[in-house]
Amino acid sequence: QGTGQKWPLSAEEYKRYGRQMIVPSIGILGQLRLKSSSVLIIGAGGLGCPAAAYIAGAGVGKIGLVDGDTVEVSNLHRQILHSTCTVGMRKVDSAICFLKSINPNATYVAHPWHISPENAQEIVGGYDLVLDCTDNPASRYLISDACVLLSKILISASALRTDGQLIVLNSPPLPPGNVAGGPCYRCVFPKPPPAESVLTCGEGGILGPVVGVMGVLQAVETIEIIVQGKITPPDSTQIVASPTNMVLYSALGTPPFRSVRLRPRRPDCFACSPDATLRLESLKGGSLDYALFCGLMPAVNIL
Amino acid sequence: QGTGQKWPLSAEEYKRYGRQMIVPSIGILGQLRLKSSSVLIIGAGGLGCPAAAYIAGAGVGKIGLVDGDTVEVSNLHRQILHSTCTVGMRKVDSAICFLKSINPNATYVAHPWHISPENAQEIVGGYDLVLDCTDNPASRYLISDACVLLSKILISASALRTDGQLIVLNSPPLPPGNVAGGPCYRCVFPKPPPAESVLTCGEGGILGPVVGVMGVLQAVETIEIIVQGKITPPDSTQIVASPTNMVLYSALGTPPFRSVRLRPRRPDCFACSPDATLRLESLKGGSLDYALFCGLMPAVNIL
Amino acid sequence: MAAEEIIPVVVEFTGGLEMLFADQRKHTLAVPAKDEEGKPVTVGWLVNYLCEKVMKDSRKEMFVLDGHVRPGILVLINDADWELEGEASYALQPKDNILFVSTLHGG
Amino acid sequence: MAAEEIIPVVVEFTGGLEMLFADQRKHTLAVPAKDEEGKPVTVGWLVNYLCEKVMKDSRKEMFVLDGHVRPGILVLINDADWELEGEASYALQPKDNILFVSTLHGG
Ligand SMILES: [Zn+2]
Ligand SMILES: [Zn+2]
Repeated sequence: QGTGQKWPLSAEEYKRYGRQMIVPSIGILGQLRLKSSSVLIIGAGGLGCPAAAYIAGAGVGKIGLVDGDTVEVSNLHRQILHSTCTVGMRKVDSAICFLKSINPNATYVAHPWHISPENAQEIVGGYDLVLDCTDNPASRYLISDACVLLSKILISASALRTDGQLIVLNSPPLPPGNVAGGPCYRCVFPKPPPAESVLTCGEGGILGPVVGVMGVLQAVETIEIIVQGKITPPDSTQIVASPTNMVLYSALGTPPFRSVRLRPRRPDCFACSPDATLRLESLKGGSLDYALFCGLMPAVNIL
Repeated sequence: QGTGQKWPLSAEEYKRYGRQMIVPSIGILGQLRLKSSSVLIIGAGGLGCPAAAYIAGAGVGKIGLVDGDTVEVSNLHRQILHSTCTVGMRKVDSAICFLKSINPNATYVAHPWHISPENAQEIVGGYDLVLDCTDNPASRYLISDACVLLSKILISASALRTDGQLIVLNSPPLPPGNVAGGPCYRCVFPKPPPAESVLTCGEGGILGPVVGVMGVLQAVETIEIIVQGKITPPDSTQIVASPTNMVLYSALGTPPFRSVRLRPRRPDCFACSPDATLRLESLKGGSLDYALFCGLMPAVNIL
Repeated sequence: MAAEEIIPVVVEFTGGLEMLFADQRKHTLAVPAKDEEGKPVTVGWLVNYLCEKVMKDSRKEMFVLDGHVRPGILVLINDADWELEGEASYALQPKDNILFVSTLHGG
Repeated sequence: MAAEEIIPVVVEFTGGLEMLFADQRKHTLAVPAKDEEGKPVTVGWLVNYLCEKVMKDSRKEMFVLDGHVRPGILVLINDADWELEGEASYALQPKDNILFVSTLHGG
């Protein structure tokens, strides 16, 4: 548009994305929205790997990956972007190497460290939409706070053993204090669970495709949100808040899937309510200790 | 057991599969069952790719892939085992190359042709369990017939646009005529749909992660069935047939997932009823024309 | 009987069938409790009603063929295959959910 | 009233909570309609009942902490967050489905 180009996409792009562009809910407009959008995937593990593969495949223009870990053999059964020969490599590098082979058209950005109160604003601020693919409560509260402060939709998933959970938070991504915005992680879980009740995949175990299903579902939500033009906070006067749902998956359950309806923004939420005192400065200044809040020690290693 | 080995798995295997072995429903017994089992994946496309990745990751001992196609650019947004540099390569070879990098411990078998009435018995007969990851009705009826005749559980999935479907057929895999066996594809769909009502992903379009979710769900079912020891047809006198469910997925639906209860084996089923006249010889002898049955021409290219 | 009795039912379409029904997946309908002959209305009656009164698409044969729901469409009554419930002869009950699913073949 | 009135409810656990309840995800219970003081029983009453009568695991603090459902557990009444329904004070109705979900953190 305005550049004098006859076709908005290259011939290679028409070929590559043709099968998805003819889906009525996508179309050429949806494909262009995907191309001009940027997505941040925090965690390049069991959730982040499959989510990234399909988000890259779909033609998102810029994809950032945040992870400070290196690939281990015990990751391979579920973290499908990594392979036996990338064991020992930084996860973000191993993942981006693979993503480039799937789709060289995107820009990939490696953030080879864990998300922390100090770096959250700078990293999250550079993207349109955020996926929480991490594995501990401290990160989840931090990422949610950053998304509220920076008005980003947050697609949050988690899994353990044969169960998985998915929620789209802060959607629509209206500023704190606007009751028509979607609830944040603190609205749903105002208090962190006691540390002794929290199991990681290393402790509780995880079935590879169970976390895989949740990661791929995050990719579906990402694409739908982008093609529907929902990443830009809309004119808030026109918004009717629609209920936020959580998808519960139990591989051994009958039925395996269930959707439940969550509450709207909490009127006294620490992060997103009219009275919220959370500020970007308090994040960056280190006055919030997420690890301590979640009862975890040592603080630095967890975030 | 009996071989004098102290540990049934190698140190590398304990490391690689540790996270899944500590899941209560898997354990060491489940891991050994996975290792000693063989799985056939028919179709190395949008369903077969993610299914194969997680089945290989989980430690299944032998994995066969059936596909006569070569990789095209239009596949890449959803067929995550293939990459820009394997365009033009046979899909089975491209996929196996990737699977070996995820997990070199398994035996991978390439069947670089489409499934046909002539080759179905030989191919399917070599595996414990079958995944239907194909994309047309003629193949689906053929694969179901072969699984009924050879007493294999069939995990069948399909997807189009933003919808997906999953059924586990012929489970338990009892011989034709045994009413306690699970229904086959013909029990659920005795007549094929009119050819003009059938859309392929090329015609109707497909959202990559939607078919991805269905393929990963096939992997979950595969692992659960193997670890629960269900691939061996049990003593049929002890069986109480449990209802067969179909999982319906609509990415745009509220709720996105729904489980519906299907009928048991059909008393007059062409393939699995006491009066069924279907035989392995009739398959191999070419007396069944699946393409014609499904109203499709030309016959040979479709299967 | 003073007023004609009405049965509220929910009809849903998926697997692409919704495209034949104005792209709407869920239809909340109020159908008469009795047919023209005074008999309780059945799912078979509902299929005809949908085809004649609700469906705007002209491709009727994509939904009904030779007087029956076309092959490749599953009919679920309250999430169970209608063959478990008496098929077309099942008499509609208030609040029933009738789901029509077109089988998918892509992969 | 001759016989004590009974309310049938279904209680479900997921996200690992089922491990505290004999590894059973779904419990079909019949609870008295009134509590000791003759008031209609609430979800709050049910939580106590589950903790004292149904749960065999000794780690009560994994379910109830300081008299409340522990942080990190969502309570759903008929698939809606109980905070939409009055939380612990919600009075149980026959056939209610009460779901307890432990939040997962793995990824
Ligand atoms: Zn909030
Ligand atoms: Zn059959």
